[in-house]
Amino acid sequence: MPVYDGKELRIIGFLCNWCSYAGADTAGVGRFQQPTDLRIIKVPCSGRIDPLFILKAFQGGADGVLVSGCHPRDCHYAEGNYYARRRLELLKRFLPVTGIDPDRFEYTWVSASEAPRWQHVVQTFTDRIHKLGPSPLLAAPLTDAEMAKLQSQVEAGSGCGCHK
Amino acid sequence: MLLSNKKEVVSGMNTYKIASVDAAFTAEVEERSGQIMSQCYQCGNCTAGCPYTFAYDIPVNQIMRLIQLGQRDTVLKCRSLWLCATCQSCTTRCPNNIDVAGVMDHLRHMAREQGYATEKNVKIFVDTFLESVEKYGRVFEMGLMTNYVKKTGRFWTDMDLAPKVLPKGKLPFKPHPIQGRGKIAEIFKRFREGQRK
Amino acid sequence: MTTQMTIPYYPGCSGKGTSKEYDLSTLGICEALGVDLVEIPDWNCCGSTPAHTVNHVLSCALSARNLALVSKMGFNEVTTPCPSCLTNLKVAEHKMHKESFRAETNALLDIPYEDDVEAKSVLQILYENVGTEAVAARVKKPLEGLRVACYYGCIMNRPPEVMDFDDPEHPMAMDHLMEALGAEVIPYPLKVECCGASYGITRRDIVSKLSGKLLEVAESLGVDAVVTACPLCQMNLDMRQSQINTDNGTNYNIPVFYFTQLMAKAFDLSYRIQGLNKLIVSPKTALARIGKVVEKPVEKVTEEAAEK
Amino acid sequence: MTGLEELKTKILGALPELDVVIGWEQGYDALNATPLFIRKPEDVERLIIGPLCAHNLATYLPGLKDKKVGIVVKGCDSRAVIELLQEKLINKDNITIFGLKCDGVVNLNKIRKKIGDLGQIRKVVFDSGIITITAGETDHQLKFSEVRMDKCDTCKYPNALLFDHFIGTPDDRQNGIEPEHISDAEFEKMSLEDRFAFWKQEMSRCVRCYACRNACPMCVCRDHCVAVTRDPHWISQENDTADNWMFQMIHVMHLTGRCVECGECERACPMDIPLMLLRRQMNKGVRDVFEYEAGIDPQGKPPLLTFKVEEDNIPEREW
Amino acid sequence: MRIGVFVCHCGSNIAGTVDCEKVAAAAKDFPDVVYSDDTMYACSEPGQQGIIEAVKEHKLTGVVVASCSPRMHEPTFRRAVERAGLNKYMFEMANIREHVSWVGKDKELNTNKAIDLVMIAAEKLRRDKPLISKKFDINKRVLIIGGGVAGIQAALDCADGGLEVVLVEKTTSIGGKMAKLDKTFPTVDCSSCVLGPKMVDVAQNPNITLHTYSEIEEVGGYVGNFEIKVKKKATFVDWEKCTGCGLCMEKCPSKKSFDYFNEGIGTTTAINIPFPQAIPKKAKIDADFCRKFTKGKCGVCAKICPTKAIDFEMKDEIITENVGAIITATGYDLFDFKKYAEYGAGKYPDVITSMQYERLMSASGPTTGHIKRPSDGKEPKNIVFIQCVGSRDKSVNRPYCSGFCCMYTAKQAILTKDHIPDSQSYVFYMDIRSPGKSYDEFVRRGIEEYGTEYIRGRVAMVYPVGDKLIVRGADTLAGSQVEVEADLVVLAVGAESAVGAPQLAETLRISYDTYGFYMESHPKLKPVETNTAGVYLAGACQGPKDIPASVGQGSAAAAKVLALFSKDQLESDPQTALVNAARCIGCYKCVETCPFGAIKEIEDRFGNAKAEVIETICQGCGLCSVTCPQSAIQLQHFTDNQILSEVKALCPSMMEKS
Repeated sequence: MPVYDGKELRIIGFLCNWCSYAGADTAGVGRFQQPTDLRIIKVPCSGRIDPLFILKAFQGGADGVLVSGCHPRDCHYAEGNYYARRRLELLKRFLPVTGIDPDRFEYTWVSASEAPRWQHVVQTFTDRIHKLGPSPLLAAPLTDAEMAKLQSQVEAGSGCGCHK
Repeated sequence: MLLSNKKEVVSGMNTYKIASVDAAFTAEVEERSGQIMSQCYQCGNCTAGCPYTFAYDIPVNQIMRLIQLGQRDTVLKCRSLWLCATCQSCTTRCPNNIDVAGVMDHLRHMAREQGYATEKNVKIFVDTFLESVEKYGRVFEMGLMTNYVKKTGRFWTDMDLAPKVLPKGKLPFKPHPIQGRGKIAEIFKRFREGQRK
Repeated sequence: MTTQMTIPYYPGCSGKGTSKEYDLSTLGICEALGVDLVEIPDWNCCGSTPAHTVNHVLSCALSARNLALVSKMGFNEVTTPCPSCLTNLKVAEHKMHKESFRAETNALLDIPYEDDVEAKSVLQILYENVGTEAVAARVKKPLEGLRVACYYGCIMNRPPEVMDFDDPEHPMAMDHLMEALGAEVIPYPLKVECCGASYGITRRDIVSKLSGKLLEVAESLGVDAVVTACPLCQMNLDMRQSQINTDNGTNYNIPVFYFTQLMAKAFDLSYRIQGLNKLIVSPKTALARIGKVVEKPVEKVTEEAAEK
Repeated sequence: MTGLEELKTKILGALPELDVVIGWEQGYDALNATPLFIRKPEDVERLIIGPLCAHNLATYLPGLKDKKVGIVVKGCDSRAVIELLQEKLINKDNITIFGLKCDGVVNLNKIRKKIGDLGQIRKVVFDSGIITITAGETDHQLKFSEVRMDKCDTCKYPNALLFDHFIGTPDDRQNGIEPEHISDAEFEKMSLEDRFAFWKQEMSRCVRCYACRNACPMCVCRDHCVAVTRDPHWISQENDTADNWMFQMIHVMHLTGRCVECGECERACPMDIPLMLLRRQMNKGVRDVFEYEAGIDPQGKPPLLTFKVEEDNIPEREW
Repeated sequence: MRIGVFVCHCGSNIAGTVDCEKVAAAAKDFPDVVYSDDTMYACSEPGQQGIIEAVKEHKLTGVVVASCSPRMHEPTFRRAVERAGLNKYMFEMANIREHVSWVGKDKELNTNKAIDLVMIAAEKLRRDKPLISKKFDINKRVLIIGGGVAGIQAALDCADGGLEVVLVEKTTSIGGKMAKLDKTFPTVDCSSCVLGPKMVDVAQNPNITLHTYSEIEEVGGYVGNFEIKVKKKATFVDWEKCTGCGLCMEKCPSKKSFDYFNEGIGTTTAINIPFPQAIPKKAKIDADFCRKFTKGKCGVCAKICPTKAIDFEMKDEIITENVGAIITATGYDLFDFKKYAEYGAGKYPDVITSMQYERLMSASGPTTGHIKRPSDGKEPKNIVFIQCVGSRDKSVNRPYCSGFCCMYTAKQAILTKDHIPDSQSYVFYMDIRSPGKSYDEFVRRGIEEYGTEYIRGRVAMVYPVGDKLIVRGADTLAGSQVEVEADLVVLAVGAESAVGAPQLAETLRISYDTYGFYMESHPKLKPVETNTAGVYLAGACQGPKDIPASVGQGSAAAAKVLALFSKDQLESDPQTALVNAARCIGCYKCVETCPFGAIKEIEDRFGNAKAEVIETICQGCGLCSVTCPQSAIQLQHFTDNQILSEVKALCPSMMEKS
């Protein structure tokens, strides 16, 4: 099902069951209004989130990916979010290498009781993604302009120096 | 119980038309002061600590309530605004971290802008003080005093102190203007121009 | 004593007038303690309470000019003895952290202020940078026998978010300094109550009531003197003491010192620096107590009860 | 790399206790080296060492887990051995390490780019930083510094870090090393859009031959590589840019905190895709966040297998 | 697979902002969906019946319900699916209420989002496999942490139900806060007379093992089989020998030790039994004050102890207890009143806390029940009570209402009049919160019969003048400032989480809120459960509570444990990790990262190293799945393929954007 063109962008959220998913529930119960773009995939723990899921989402054309887990020290499984934090931080630093804007990915901690915080996170992240606009697509062929630019860069010996 | 500060007789009670709440007033106070009025739950701590309550016509907690109720005129007309000395007792002790003294300050600005000056002498004193600053760059205490007396006609003000104070040589009879007084006058000028806009 | 620190100094208007003795004694004791106070050249009035009751941008602009002058001197700290000036300087400093407000205020100024100066009271400098030990070491004639109440005034420490010094309800800096001088400090419960501020001229009844209360409690504690750090407080309590007595039908005769005067006294600095002749209520009787052994007040019952 | 005779003696001494010793021998011509599996004393004669011995032989170790294996390693190769040991993928008791000091190895692609494909090479001589390559009757002279592998430009570990026998004297050279590879500096100047387009172009050339994976000493999954399974089904077998990209991402992410930058992936790539650029950049993140380099300390813990309650270099989340 | 989709209107809760018919219609086009319909209330009996009938009629093999949060009704629908004859794990939920209809107003966008959520639920369901729970034995012993009234009640109820109980209390005696109270509201009966017999019952009950002056050091295991390490702190008195005769207290020369039981009103001896009714009635040495420890010599107690019970060399001891369930009843602590400097709290001796006042009124207290003010021992005549000290006060980070202060203050004012008939009590309050049986009547009685003067407003400052305390407050009803000359000021301090509560929560792996109070599993429907199976809550550790509420929760938690233990075996959640041995290369990275030690190292029949999950220990976090590079270990029901299918459904790779 496509996102609503012109109104929505494709934003995927991976939320841990115990804190952030519950926090999103609490926000719902409290009727904290949020933009509709976000689609939430529930996982038991932020430690279950393979960074590759996030890259897979980008590969498939996601415009933004949001991960949210329990605050450090509050993990339902004691340690899951500590591992997640390491993996996600590295991913965040690696994304610009691939050319994906690191602002398209964010990870955060929201507890079951932090409904206003969840609302804030969704609103802020959605606004940010809308500002960035749709993400570039791997599936689409390079445009002629992109091709020419690359070509000239390689020939001029600038850009990546690997093929000099 | 010792009600040490029996209030003086208050004039007749108004009926506040709650339905016609001036929400814009509440919003304006919030906007100017940066405080959220709905956070006040009327515990009365500001009034309890305020040293000036005895002189007020409306105690400060009720001013907060009247802002919530959007009662613009009642608030801006009240005497209390002019008697608050910004001693910070209310702000320091507010359980909801509201800067009550700051709100009072902003109310004073609004009252002044809209031409209210219920405690006239206070306004005259303030104006005279600032005139002195504008003119000399610093306050000329003796001049301030004479000008205030001139404007209010209260020639007896502190007359009793003169024989005690004057011999101490603490009050120069001439102003000591600063070199940059033109700069200070500029500040006032730019400020007024900004206000007109 | 060698110079330990140099800091720009903002005397405030009353320092050049009604609180001349505060200014003189401050300069004197600071010199004695190795604190070099350099008066800001061509400083202007901070606008005091009148300015901020009219408009915050105007008020902050007046203070910001002084802060900018400090910055121009090559310093990022400034000290003032007067709590009212201090409040205006600190509020300006505080509000101008915010960029939009800073821009609005700087628009009124010739030299813009760049958010790089911190204001501190002389009391804070003496307490934190010099310290009670250094003060005690400098004492030549300890004030033993003198029973004082330390009165800080309402805005020296409040609101704590802005003033950021000492306890907002029970400040102790002046108490500790007086103890370092050898004086006996009687815990004074109304340390931060308001004295009536500048309403002395416009609403004398207010000052008579509020300052009257302060004197009433001080007298009930049996102190020889009240010690202040604020020109306005000192003026209300000292100069207006006769008015208070008239209005309230009382008969107080309590001298009111600036804490710096007592420091100068204990350091045995010149009479000019001590400036005791500038006080309206004569301090003679109080000062005569120095060196006399004082009977302990009847507090034994309390101690015993506490032991129980 | 010096001390061939010393190495041969050491290997002959150790061979009776071992099932196999892995080293290098000359390949189909003088320019190409190839792995040598020494099982009998006479095999030792074929052993060579030197700038042509680019292969990281540690790649073979996990497959020989239960055998008694001797292995000849350069500095970078030894890091792979250490990393495998750290991850308990091999057993130190079964391994005898012959450590070398290394002065750099050649990148045949660079030579090919300079002098073209010359067919059969008769002779290769290294002398004072110059390689002389003889094809037919012609000599081609090249500066070694221009044709060595990229990794050698920035190599901090010329000596084997872990060994049972060290051959020759360790090199304490620290100068002449570039702090950062020149490609990284230039790459980092590119905008995000350009980088994205760059990889898109590169990935469109990938033929998914998996040579990079097969050459990688840390790719121990082999038959179970998730790039080719249906459960989990990460990518299709279709050779399109997006899936090629995803495959390379899987490879990089699986190497996070593990890659020792031996460069085998890039050397093996028939399409000459700059795979090491991705790995170096990832490793930069690992260094920044965890102050960690893979394959240095046999007792060290790969950063993703552990955590700190208060991380030193991960800022608190702001929102 | 044959999937049925049921889209719930939840009355207008969902249907108000989501076009449920459209969602149901769209779902018909999803792969494997053979039936789709919308329903008014899916969770109602007819709603569930509808699902069951549809399963049978359309031979469904899996069910998607799009309704509220799975955290709300997943168990309900799983049971329904089971009743329909399917495996209960062949079920997925799409949360279109909390995550859609309640947070967005645009019906078109909401409907579209709901369709997406149904789609990913269906995609996940297509890869679900039936799961069967494993059974395991339960150790039918229960650990109760905290010996206050809630813990005591829970212990007695569990013991009466035939369970073996281990009760761990951190101080030397059980009784908690209630033991310190003089009287209780609204019946004004003697607190220790009510609690005393229950304390004795605990001591005498053969099913209860009591460890006082002990703390929980470590918690291992899982529901049914916890292993608890308890630290028995050194008391320097061998309790096997101590008879509680109290001779040591008579002779101890260090008579100025802090009296914890009396809240520092008065002092006690360094070796002491905290109060006469203590259970167990045993002495302990306070090493901070004992001369043997502070000065190195004394030992009077050792010399005179008739049973030679003193042991200065005693060390802390760790013991292990194995239990099947845990009840946490660690209670609360009182707000540190010193934070209210404007009241002179901690500075003026006659400004005291409400708990100190309880001790002053108590016949077993330091003044034997005569109200004497601490400064000079005089009987106070004017007593001011200030409410909300550390409650409803954002500026001290205590914005919540502690709930019981209004009532105990009313009680204390009434008792004051009983003790000192010519006294006058003043209560500064903001609101009187007295919702409870006979509570408000009690407050009214205080006002009407006992003449307690209630003043509506906070107090700004308290300062001494002579031997009086001037209390300056506001009467917001009169619209004025007021001053009262008081002889004694009692601060009604609020409740805060017990010291060390967050640390204990982390040991127990239960969650706690910003203020350190423990989180219940559901605020309405699971008030004494936690999100950790087998760990229950009772009393004020969950939030401020009065005695009846705490006792009620003690019994409730006990009932939960008895219900849990009514079976001989428990079923484990089958959503656990599972190793595909063919793919496992035995690197044991999973073993290294598993927080629960739920993976063991085994050898297959060829001697190859493999990992194996212990299903009853695995909690299903999935950390191992991400750690394993070859994906050999998969969390069932959250497999890589399931999450990937959700991602792929939302981000179909080849989709062109316009």
